[in-house]
Amino acid sequence: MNWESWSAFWDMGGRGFFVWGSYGALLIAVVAELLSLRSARKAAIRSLHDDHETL
Amino acid sequence: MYCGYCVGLGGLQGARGFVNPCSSLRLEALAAERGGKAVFTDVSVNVEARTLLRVLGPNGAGKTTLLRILAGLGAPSAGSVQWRAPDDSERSPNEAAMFAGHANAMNEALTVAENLSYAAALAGIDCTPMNLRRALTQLGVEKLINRRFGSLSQGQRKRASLARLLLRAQAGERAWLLDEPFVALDTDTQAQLAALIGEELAAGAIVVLTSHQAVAINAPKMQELML
Amino acid sequence: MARTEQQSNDKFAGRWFWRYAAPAAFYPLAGKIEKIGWVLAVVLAAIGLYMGFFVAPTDATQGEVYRVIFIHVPAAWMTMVIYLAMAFWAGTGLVLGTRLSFMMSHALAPTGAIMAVVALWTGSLWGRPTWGTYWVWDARITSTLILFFLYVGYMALSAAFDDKKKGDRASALIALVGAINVPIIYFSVKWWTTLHQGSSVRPGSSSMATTMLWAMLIMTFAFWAYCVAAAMHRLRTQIIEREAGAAWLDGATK
Amino acid sequence: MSLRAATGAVFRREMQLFARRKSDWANPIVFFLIVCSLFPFAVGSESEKLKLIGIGVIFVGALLASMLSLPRLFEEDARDGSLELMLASSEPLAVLILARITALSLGLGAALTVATPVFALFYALPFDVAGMLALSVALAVPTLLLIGAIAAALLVSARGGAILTAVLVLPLTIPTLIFGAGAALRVLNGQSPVAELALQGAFLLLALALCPLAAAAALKISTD
Repeated sequence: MNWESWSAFWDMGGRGFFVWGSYGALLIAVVAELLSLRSARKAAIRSLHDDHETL
Repeated sequence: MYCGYCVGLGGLQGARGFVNPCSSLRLEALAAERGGKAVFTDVSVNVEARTLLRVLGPNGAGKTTLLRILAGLGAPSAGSVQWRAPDDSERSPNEAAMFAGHANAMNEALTVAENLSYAAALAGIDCTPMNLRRALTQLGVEKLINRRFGSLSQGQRKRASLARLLLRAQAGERAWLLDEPFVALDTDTQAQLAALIGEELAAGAIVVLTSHQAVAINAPKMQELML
Repeated sequence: MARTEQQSNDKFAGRWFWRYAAPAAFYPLAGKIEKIGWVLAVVLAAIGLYMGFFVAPTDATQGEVYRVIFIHVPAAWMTMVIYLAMAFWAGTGLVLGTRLSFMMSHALAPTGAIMAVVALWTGSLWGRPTWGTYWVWDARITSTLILFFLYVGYMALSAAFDDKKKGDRASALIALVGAINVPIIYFSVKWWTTLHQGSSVRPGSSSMATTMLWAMLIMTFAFWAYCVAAAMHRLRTQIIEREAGAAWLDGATK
Repeated sequence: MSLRAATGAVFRREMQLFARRKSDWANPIVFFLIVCSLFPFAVGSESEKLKLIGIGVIFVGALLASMLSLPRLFEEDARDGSLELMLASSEPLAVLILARITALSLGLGAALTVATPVFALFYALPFDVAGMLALSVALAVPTLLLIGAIAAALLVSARGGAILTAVLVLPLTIPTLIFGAGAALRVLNGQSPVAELALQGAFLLLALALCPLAAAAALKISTD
C-alpha cells in the first residue's frame, strides 16, 4: 500500500494541487461532455417528434 | 461603323470556318437537391435546335438550380444532361451554352471591354475586337466600350453585361441559358432582348429561359417545362 | 445522393461495409458498440486508477506528481488518434460519398478537442513541479495545441454552412488538409525548438516500473473505450437529426 | 491553346485590377506598417529589445497582411457573379486558380517585399538581416496565399468568413513562419540561412503542387 492515511493520499507528497488539479479537470471535462451528449440527444428526439406532430 | 482594322480581323475570323451550332439538349430523369432536400425530381425533356424552352414554376421550384446544372455549374443528384452537336457528338456545357444569371458577372473596376474579353476567354470564345464592338453595337452601348463598369448606370450595366451573350463569332453558335433576363430592364431593352433571342433562335440556337414576365418572343419552336 | 447511395448499396450488396454504410443499418450496431464502450471504460478506468494510485510505486525522481501521466499520456494519444480517424472518415466520405462517413467525422471531433484540452491542461500541471514552468514550447505540446486549433477550425467550418451537405464536404476537405499538415508542423516545431532552446528541457524518459506502465496501458484502453462510446452516442444523435422523417426512426427512438 | 488564353486572361485581369485599384496593395502595406509600429509602444524603445522581437513582428505582420488579401481571391467575384465564369469554364479550375494566385503573389508579394526592409529599420535590424527578411517574405507570401486560397474557397458561401479564415489558415502557416523568420534569425546570429531557405522553398513547391487542387475542390464544394 502506498498511502499511510487518506490525508497522505490527498496530499500526494505535497503535489496534491497538481495531481488533483489534473484529475479534477478530466472529471469536469468528462462530465461536461456527457451532459452535452445527453442534452443534444434529448433535443434531437424532441424535434423529431415535434416534426411528426406538425405533419 | 467599324474601324478599318476591326474589319480586317473580322475577315480573318470569317475565313476560319463555320462553327456548328448546338443542335440538341436532352435531360433524362434529372433530379436536384439542396441541403439534402429534393428540389425537383425526374425531369426529362428533349430540346431540338431553334427551340425556346421556357422553364416555369413557383418560387423555390428549382428553376435557377436547373439552369445552373445545364450550365455545368452544379451537379444533379441523379439523371443526366447531354448537349449534342449536329454530328451527334457530345459537348461540354461550357462549349455548348452560355449562362447569364442574376448578377452581371462584371467587375466594377475594369472597363466593359476588359470584362467582356475576360468572359470570352474563359468561355473558350476567340473574341476579336470586332466581335466585341459588334456585340455592344447590337445593344446600343458601343460608346461605353472603354468606360469602367462601375461608372455606368443600372440600365447601361444590364446592356453591357448582356453583350457577353453576343460575343460568339456567329449567331446561333451557342445555346443561351437565361435566368430571369427581363428583370430590371426598361421596356425598350426588354423588347430589344426579346428580338435578340428571336434572332438567335432563328440562327439555330437553343434558348432556355426562366421568366416571370410575359415578354413576347418570336420563336420558331416553343416548349414549356413546368417544375 | 440518397438515390446514388441506394444504387451503390445494391451494387455492393452482401459486403458488410456497404450494408452498414446505411445509417438505418448502423444505428442499432452503434448502440451496441456504445454500451460495450461505456462498460469497458468504467471497468478499465477503475482498474487503471486503482493500479495507478495504489499499486504503482512513487517515482524516484518525480515523486507523486508523475501520477498525472496516467491520464495525460492517454489523452495526448487519443487526441492524435482521433484526428487521424476523423481525417480517415472525412476522406472516405469525400471519395465514396457515404453520409455515414461524414457523420462519423463530426461525431469524433468534439471528443478529440476535449482530449486535446485535457492533454494540455494536465501536461502543464505536470510541467510546473517537474520543469518549473506551466508551459514549454516543446514540439509535442505545441503540436497538441495546433491540433486543438485544427479541431476548432473543423467544427467551426462545418457549423458555418446552412446547407449541411456542403458543411460536410467542406469540413472534410479541411480535415484532410490538416492531416497532411500535422506532420509538417510537428517536424517544423521540433526543428524550431532545437534551434531556440536546445535540449535543456525534455519530457522525462526515465525507465518506468512495470506496474506504472501497466496502469498507463490500462488507462489508455479506458480512454479508447470512452472515446468510442462518446463518438457512437454522438453519431446516433446525428442519425436521429438527419434522418428525421424516415420511418424506421420512429420505432428506434421510442 | 484556349487553356493558354484562359490562364492568360485570368492572370491579366488580376494584374489589371491590381493596377486599377490602388487600395489592393496600399491597404495591406498600411496595415503592415501600423502593425509594425504598434509593438514598440508595448515593448519599449530600447534598440536591443526591438532587435530581438523585430524579425518576428515583421514576419507576422506580413503574414497577416497577406491574409487580409484573401477575400479578393474569390469572395469579390462570387458577389458580382464573375466567379461563375471561372467555374463554368472547360479549362481545369486548379490551373485557373494557380494563375490567379500567381498574379496576386507577384503584386502583393512585391509590395510587401519592398516594404519589409524599410520596416526593418524601425527595429534597428542590420542591413543584411533586413535583406534576408525581405527574401523570406518574398518566398513566404506565395505559400501563404496558396494555403489561404483553400480556406478562401471554402468560405465563399459560408457565414462568418473573415474570422473563420484566420482560424483555419493561421495554424497551417506555422511552418512557413518558423523557417521564414528563422532564416533572418540565422543571419542575425551570424549563421548560414541556407537550410531554412531551402525548407521554405520546399514548402512553396509542395504548396504549389497541392493547394490549387485542394482549392479547386473546395470551390466546387462551396459553390455547388
